[in-house]
Amino acid sequence: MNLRQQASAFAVHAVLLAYTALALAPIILVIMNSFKERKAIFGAPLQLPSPSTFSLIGYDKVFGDSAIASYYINSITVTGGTIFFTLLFGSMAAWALAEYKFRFNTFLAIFLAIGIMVPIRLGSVALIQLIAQLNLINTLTALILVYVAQNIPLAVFILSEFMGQIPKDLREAARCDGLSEYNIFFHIILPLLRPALATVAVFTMIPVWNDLWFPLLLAPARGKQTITLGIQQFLGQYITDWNSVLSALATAIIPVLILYVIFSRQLIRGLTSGAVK
Amino acid sequence: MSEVKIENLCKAYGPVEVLKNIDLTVEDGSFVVLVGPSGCGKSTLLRSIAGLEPITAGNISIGGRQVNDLPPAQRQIAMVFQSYALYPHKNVYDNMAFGLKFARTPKAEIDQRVSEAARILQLEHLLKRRPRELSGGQRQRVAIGRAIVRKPQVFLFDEPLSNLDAALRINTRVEIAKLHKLLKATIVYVTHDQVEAMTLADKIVVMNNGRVEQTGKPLDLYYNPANMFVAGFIGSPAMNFVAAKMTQKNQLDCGAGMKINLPLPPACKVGDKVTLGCRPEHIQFAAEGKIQLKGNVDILERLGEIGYAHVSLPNGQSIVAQITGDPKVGNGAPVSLALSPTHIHIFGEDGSVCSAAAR
Amino acid sequence: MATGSDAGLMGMSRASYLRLLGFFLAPAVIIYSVFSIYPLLATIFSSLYLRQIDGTYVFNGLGNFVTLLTDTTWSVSFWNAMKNNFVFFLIHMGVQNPIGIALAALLSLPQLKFRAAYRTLIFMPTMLSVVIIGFTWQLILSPLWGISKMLLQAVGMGAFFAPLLGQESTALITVSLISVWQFVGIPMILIYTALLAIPDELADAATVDGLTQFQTFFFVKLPLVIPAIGLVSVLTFVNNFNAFDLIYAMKGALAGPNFSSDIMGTLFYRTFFGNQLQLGDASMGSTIATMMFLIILLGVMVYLFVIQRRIQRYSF
Amino acid sequence: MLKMSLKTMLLAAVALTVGTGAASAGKLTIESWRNDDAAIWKDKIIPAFMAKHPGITVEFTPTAPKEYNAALNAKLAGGTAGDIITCRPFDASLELFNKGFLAGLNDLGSMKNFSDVAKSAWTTDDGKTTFCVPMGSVIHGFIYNKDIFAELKLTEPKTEEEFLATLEAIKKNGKYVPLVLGTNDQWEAATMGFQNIGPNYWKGEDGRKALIDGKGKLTDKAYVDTFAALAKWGPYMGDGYKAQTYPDSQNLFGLGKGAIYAAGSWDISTFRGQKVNMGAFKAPPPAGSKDCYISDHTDIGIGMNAKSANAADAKVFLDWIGSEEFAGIFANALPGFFPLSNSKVAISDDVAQTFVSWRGECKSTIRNSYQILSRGTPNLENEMWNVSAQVLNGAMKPEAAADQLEAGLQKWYKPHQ
Repeated sequence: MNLRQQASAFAVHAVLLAYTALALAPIILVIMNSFKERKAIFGAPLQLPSPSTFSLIGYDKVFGDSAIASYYINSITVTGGTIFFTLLFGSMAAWALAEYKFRFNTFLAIFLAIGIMVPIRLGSVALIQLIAQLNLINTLTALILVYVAQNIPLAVFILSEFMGQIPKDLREAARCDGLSEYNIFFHIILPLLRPALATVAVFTMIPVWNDLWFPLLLAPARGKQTITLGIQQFLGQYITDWNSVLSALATAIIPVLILYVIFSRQLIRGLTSGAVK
Repeated sequence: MSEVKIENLCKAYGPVEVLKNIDLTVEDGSFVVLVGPSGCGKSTLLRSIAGLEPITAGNISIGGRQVNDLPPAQRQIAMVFQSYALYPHKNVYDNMAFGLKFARTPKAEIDQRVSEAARILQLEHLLKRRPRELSGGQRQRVAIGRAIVRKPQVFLFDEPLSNLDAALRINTRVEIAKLHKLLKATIVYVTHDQVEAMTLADKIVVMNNGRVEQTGKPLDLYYNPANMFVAGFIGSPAMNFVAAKMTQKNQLDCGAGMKINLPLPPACKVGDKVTLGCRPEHIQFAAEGKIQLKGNVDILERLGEIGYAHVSLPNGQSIVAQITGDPKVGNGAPVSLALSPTHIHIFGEDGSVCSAAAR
Repeated sequence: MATGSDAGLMGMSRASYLRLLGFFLAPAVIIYSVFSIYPLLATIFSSLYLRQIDGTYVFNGLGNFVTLLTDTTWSVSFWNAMKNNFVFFLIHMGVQNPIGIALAALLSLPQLKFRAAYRTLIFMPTMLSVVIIGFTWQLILSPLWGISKMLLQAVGMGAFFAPLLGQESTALITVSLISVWQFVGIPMILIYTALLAIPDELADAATVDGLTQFQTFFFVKLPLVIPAIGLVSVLTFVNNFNAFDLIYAMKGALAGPNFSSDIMGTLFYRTFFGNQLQLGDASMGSTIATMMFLIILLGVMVYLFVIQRRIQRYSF
Repeated sequence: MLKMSLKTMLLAAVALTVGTGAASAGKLTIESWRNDDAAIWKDKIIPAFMAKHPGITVEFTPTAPKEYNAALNAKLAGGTAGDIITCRPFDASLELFNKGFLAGLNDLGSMKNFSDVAKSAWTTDDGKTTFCVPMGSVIHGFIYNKDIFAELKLTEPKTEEEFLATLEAIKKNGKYVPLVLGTNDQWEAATMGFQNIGPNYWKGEDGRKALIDGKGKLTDKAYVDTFAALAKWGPYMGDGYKAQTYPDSQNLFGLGKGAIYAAGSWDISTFRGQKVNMGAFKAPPPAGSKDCYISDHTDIGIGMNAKSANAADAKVFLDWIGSEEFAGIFANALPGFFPLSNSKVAISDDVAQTFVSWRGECKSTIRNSYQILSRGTPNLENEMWNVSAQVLNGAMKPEAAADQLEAGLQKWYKPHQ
């Protein structure tokens, strides 16, 4: 490597590092200060917690709110349920649209695509009435149903693209092998879709985990609140208590970041798999 | 009995006819190769036999049973795909056993059949590997193994060698030929490569534009092509064609003063426009001989013991002659060509053969 | 057997073919129709009704749309929100997407070390809830905590400190840039993917032709990822005209000061659900929601039928 | 294999449905925007009620103030709202009653404990039906940090002139923010600013009623003067006040960094929690005023969801809310919310005591935008938030602010057309 190349490599890293710092600084700032005592938060916000300024008082309050465990369980149930049914129903529909010829094929594909463009939030009031009629208010089922409906269009869209990449020969080999259409889907296609399913799972997970709106409207009861709603209400309650505010924010951020770091490889692979030659 | 009989088969996609009135019989235990340029309908025909494509009209029966409306699995066929179509998430053993499991074959029998196939194909040490850990040739053998374990009445091969490199292709070709002998299987094999067709087939079916152009034993097609298409398709390098006109009895005028005297079949009449065909291997550099053409060498391709000379004729056409050894002629040098009179084919204006000259 | 009809599969009766289609399609189509399409249609339907001052509703045809677009009581807010939304969109197009492209270009450089780490970390803010991001940035920009002031002072620009979120001239830009900060990962990843799909031989050929890395990117790679940039643009458009959470979290439903950060989403929310003493107006709210739907639809159509058709696509 | 995955799906669906929280008898849920007070409800008010009525369980489930109206309306429309609804004053709640979401409460025994004035915020226009039990009012004024005033040797200002002089003195000293008030969230500008000092200009109820019957206009001198007074505050409001949120303001004063806080009485409990040594003074009247006026606003009531599954229990609870016992607990647990019932309640908090003492010195009025005038579009209250914030920001002239308000009202309100 000659001097010029070294210099340009250095410049590239400098730019990327600077942007990475910009991306992370606010998050780090919140997490860092959540471990400090009140005076230090205001006095020296840019310093790391030191033994003299370290404090967990905010977390005491956050976790003293006994419901925090149930917030997490609810969020995990809702997100998990949504991902499961979105992937199952979405891939089934994508398979039918990609593989079978029938009269309304194109119509259905366009019909499903509308949902990618329009947020269900615009239909909130009708949705609440519907959920109430179904007697599903304050159930996690209601949230899962709405989220599945919200995520199916994108899931079908992405999965159809991937479905096209599975060689036709493979499905025909399976037909020659005597598999029923159902078994071809569940035993050949579904396992092969795994990277795409991972992508869809991440795309589904982020907005569902982070959503405030539908938990607020459809399942606001105590014991049914998700972590985002719980934290939001907690913030409202302790808004002037920055120890609690920062700890609550950190509590909401950290699990998402951990999950993200674990799954980022799969996510990026899923996102970029179109480019794998 | 595992004869495949196809009668009057037609297939159309909307107004586009891709198979037109196909009649074909694949005798029990025979190796039939469907050959033709891409888009000729050979793969569609194969897939129709497999049941992967619905047909528009006609009949397909396998082993005396009409299968027109049966799904692939019930036709007692096995197919080997060009891309091998191995299930990437299953190991070699499971790839071969997969169909049997769904047919609820007893475990012991699955084991027995798979190990038998693995033994024949020398795959025993690879059974636990995933397809992506195998070489192209090994994948090919697994795909064949998957077909064998099903004990089908008919094996269908869809261009199985086209994804292999040249050396491996020749090896595998020989393997398939041996396998055919060993299993005494009925095989329908699709390829666009006439060499594969010639070397493997008991019977070749040459297809073009959704029609069967000619059916016959390999050498029959080589020596007695029914039309210019078959004549040009079978044999490598391809047959030379020279446009000519019959000016008087037993004489052809190729233009630019080139006149050839030879006995012509009675079907040809004075004044007919015809095409004269002769394979490169039947043309030599020689000043004597009954049928002579003169021209200038454009280029010599030397392959070793033999080679090919591209020669332009005075009428502007170019023909290829096979040479042996090193004839020591430079580019542009004038040469005399001798055509073997027994290997000349005369085609009428519609492209069909007037008659092969008597051998 | 014409294509497009219920052709069926070899050896399968029509009934069992329909059962097969039903099995695969019904769950998705039913859940989607009931919980997504029906509520949206109900919204569009109620945009045809007018709320009376006594709280009842009467049928009004397209009258609500006329009111929204022409009556100054509504049209001033509507066009203001529309204008702001375009500014919001243009800032994303002008800042987010170029930064995304630049980052993608750097990340796709051959032999870059720590590629995965950069990619993962820069994408991170995209993962977090908008509510949490809004709150966090509000803390950072808060004059009380004074982080932004401290940082400016540290580089000797303390005098430039301004309440960015509180001034009419800067509020919208500030909120837009925070949104850019959060979502820059999306164009980055999409363009990065497209760049990876370009065969290395092409870059090698350009190098052989004597182009610098920079020139190679600009004159060889960039033209080839224009379809991806088109996709990113239409996604940005759809997301921007659906945006709501961030502005609501940082500036409230009135999107101040003086509605300078009001966009379609906040206008819809305020109208539909009301505010302090403002009562929710389902019909005008639905009218705005329907307009949002139409704008998004129009944008997508323009993309599909005008832009996408003109984009030259290359296959490798 | 396939059958198994179907079965698993069904099981999963059933398992999720089983978690349904069916309303059990004897359990009441309260909807409220007072999330600041959650702890007090849980620890003091509800236990006191349950001690009297052991068969009834009560749960307090607040929503953040800015989402409360939207979320409550949606929940009521969808039938998911709690049994007990905390009522905003005037039209917001009247609309809920008209739509049949709130039950009429005329037959409630404890309703007799309230004067008509107290009930006016939750009574139909014809005066026949009351649908919420009045719970508390809030009084505007200014809270100051006694320690800072002592340090800078300042005294409580009595007039507007003195008020500005005091601010100037604090500003000169430079250590503290003179006036703690932010305009980011806008509502404080209108509520803590305009409605706080305004009644002295427009003569309280006289001016408010004149606006309603059309005799007074918002372009009258009183309103322009109010805005003009607000416009003078800008230089004294901390660095970056334009981006200062309400919690920022609370923290600024709570941390002892600010000297004077434009207040609502409900802030007292927040600052008690932060241990501020504080006092209070009422809005200083402009030069030449004879009488003083305070904003004593009926702010919070409590009613019953008409579709409550536990109507009987809910009425028991509401009846208790109207009782003297509740008034006592409420007033002392939440200093700054002043009970509206006729019963005499001793208030122990000295700052709250100061606030309530103004009722004796000055004439009370409620916020002028709340009754009737915010029924149409554009919404007067929203407009007031907007223009007040702009006046404080220096982005709008007082006259222009008054013009915009009046123009908005003229668009839909007959008496002003």
